[in-house]
Amino acid sequence: MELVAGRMLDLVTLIAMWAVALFLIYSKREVWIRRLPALDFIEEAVGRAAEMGRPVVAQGFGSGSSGLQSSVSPMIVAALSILGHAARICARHGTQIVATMRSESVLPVADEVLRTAYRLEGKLEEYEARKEEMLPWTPNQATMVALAYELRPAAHIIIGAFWHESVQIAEVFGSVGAVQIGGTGRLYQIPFFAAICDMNLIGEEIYAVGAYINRTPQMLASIATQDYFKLISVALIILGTLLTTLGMIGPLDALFKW
Amino acid sequence: MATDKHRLETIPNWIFFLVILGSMAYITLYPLGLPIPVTQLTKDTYAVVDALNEGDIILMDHGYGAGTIASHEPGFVVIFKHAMEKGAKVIMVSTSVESPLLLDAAIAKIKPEAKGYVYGEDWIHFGYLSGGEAAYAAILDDITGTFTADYEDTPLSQLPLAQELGSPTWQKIALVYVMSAGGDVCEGWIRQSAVRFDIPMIQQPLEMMVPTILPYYPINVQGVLNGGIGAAEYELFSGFPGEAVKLSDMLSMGGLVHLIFLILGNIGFFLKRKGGA
Amino acid sequence: MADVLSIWIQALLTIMITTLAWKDQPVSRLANHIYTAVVVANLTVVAWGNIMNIGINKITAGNYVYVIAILLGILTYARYSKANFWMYRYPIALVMGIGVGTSMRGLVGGSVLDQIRNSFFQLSVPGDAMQSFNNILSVVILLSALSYFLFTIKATRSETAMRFSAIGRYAMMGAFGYSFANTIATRINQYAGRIAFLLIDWLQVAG
Amino acid sequence: MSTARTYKRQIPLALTFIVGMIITFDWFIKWEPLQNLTTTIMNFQIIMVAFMMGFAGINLVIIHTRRIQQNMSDNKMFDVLLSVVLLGCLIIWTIAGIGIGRNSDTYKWLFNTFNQPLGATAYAATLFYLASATYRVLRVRSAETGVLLLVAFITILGNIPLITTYVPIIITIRTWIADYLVKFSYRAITIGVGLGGIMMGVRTLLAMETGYLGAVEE
Repeated sequence: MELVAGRMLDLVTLIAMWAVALFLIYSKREVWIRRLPALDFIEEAVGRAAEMGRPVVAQGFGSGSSGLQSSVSPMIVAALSILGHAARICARHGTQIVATMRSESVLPVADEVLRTAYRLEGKLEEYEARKEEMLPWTPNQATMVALAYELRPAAHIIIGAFWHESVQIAEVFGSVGAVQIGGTGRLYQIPFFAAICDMNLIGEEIYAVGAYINRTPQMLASIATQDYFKLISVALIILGTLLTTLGMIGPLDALFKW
Repeated sequence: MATDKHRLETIPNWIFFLVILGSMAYITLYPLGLPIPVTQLTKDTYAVVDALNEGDIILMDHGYGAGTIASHEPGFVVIFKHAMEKGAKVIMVSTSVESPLLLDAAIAKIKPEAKGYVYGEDWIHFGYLSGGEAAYAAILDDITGTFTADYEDTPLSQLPLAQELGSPTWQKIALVYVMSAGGDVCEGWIRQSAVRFDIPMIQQPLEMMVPTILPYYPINVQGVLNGGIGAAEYELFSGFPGEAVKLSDMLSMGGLVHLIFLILGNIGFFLKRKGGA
Repeated sequence: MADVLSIWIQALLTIMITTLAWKDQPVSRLANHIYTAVVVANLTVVAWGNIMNIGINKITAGNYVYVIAILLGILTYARYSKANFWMYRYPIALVMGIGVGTSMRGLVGGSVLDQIRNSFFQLSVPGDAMQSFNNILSVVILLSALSYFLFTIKATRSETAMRFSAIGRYAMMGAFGYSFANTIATRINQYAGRIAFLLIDWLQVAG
Repeated sequence: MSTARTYKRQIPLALTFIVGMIITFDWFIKWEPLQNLTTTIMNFQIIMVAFMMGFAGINLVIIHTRRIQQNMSDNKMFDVLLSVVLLGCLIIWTIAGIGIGRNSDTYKWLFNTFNQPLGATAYAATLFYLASATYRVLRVRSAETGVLLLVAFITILGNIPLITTYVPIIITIRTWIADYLVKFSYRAITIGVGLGGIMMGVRTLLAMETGYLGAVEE
């Protein structure tokens, strides 16, 4: 049994993040959080859909082998918490919500999320009767395009993990008149959402969703942890740059190679 | 006049459809034959392959699926040809489940048998590699321990080249060549092969993924092939004519069409705003 | 014969699915239904192969631990049962744990620490004013874009801080423009492959 | 009641935590038993996910059988045909793949004749949507979109061999944009996404994000 060389700083950082997160969570401090207009907009978009009597479509739950078991799972979990939020509003307004599925491991989970949302609004039977239509299997982007033409949704929530199909579905749903709220942590796809969607979340903003919607002190504390480590990153970059400029990077470099 | 402005503001879908199809078909039928400027990245990639010696072994991740065939296959073909020219042997694994099904078409273009290359002795495809980054590490440690048969279920005991690899496999490998549309695949190979063992590496990601690979160049990755465009440059530079060279005209035509759309959209928008105000 | 038939079917399917970009109509819908079916079937066949190669073969070879994996796999179907649907949570919990573990261990090194380590700049490069300028600009872009992503720190809402993070936002917008345009080149390249197939392999009108 | 809660919720949550920890520590510690355990868990995952693939098939069969019934009574025969084609292809391919085998020439022929052109074209057809997006959304609405548009414009120019052959300076500008503007703003996003993803993982392992097990007790 030995520690893998070169990954020690990774391990220490990970443990530190856990420690700070646990400390902040149990200290129950009050945490302020800035506004994320894109998330406030979901309620408005669903309301609009209810008025127009047209459905809401949510996408972004992985694809094929990139499901809950893969490294995009945090994005999918974020997408699922938005799905739960949107589904409750939809159930309340009596608006149809459709969550497209591309990854087999997410399907039972999305089922649970929708079931819970409808249960909390006391409309479980409504869900049980139509759950297959609410979770259609769309294995390719052509099916998503066809779905857009078929349903003509009033709102389109595209938050989660996306691949090359992002520009296509965003463009098509936009052209059938849906208001779009986009966001992903997948670097290559952010540009299309930034250009096409009415409201968008850039990169890690999608991870703040759970905390932003529920506002429990524990959730907010974990977002604060994230921010503290971002500040540490900033400090390290400044320090490293100064040391490099002065030609004294040696020790810091050694620390990073630990 | 007012309707004119309106028309420029909202061009219907079928016009894009026809203009793009028409212009691309036209340029295929009547090519301009423009040269494509060869970038430094491609020249470096060429140099890495050109430095191979007779009998060296290249490990390729033949990791593309049906969707990105146009970006990856030309590069695979031209580098395989170049490797044969140098007398290097080729072993392949694949991080895409579709690769074994697409392999035959690419091999038909490479024609290894014309160079006297025999399957099993000079080149092997081991098949689909599941399990992500941990699996890359596993095959670099011992490829014959990970796979028991090749992509067509031929037992490895019948393939002489596989017997040469043994454990640890990484010591026998002179170059790693990764083709993939997955960012985590590209970076996973960098971590497991280039960082861990310092094996030379060339990568062929999709064109739009190149910026995320550049931070590793030239320290970890010695050559980056810019998708199909890079393959076209490689074909031109190496003198192995292939399919991708024709791409240059397509890029010119397609790019110009997009520029025109961009300008039209903005003129329409500007006119409408001016009309509105 | 089979080859000629194959090329004709390929060409027709290529044209049919392309017409979806024009609009949703019967031809594209037919192609789309075929596409959905063959993709799902192919994934099912791959899944079957995985169950056989990794599960059943190991069990027949005497590795009985994999019986548990097969049982867990079957448990996912509990979701169709009204009373016992909760049983599907066991396999899902396992899958979830794997996903979280894989992402956490990879992110801390690759996305955070490696990126920081690569961001130590030489602010003044002797004899190369352009490089010095570029390096200073890089630090400014990086730090301002990072500060844009602070959520819970009130000080970031002050006017100076907002102005600083605006630099990052503009830089990100520029980067998005770059990616957007480069993706166009990727897709032209890929569609060129299809046009070449139609005109060269199928119609044989161009060389 | 409390026991039901234990096996319906708490054990699965604990399972997630334990597995997450095993996978994480396997990255940092080189220890044979741990490595073997990780390999086994990973193999378990492949098998479990393979089983879940059945959901997709069941979902399609349910939706399309319903549609056939519905459209039969509405006398929409083309729609009936579509659903029949879908179910037919699904059955034929699955039988061919499982019965004859994925490496057989028959299955390879089916794949290269149907899956390959459809996949390649659907992927490439994104081009048309990009064109329409270029026209429809890349407009100078604000200073921010102005920057986006300007950089996109230069980059498109830089990708056109017809222009770069005669005006090579554009390649220099394009390379500068990629090397500084793109690289470092993406790096900032990457760091943020990394930290955000880790904290998301922490929240999941601490059972704070339990959407995947249903948000309410039952």
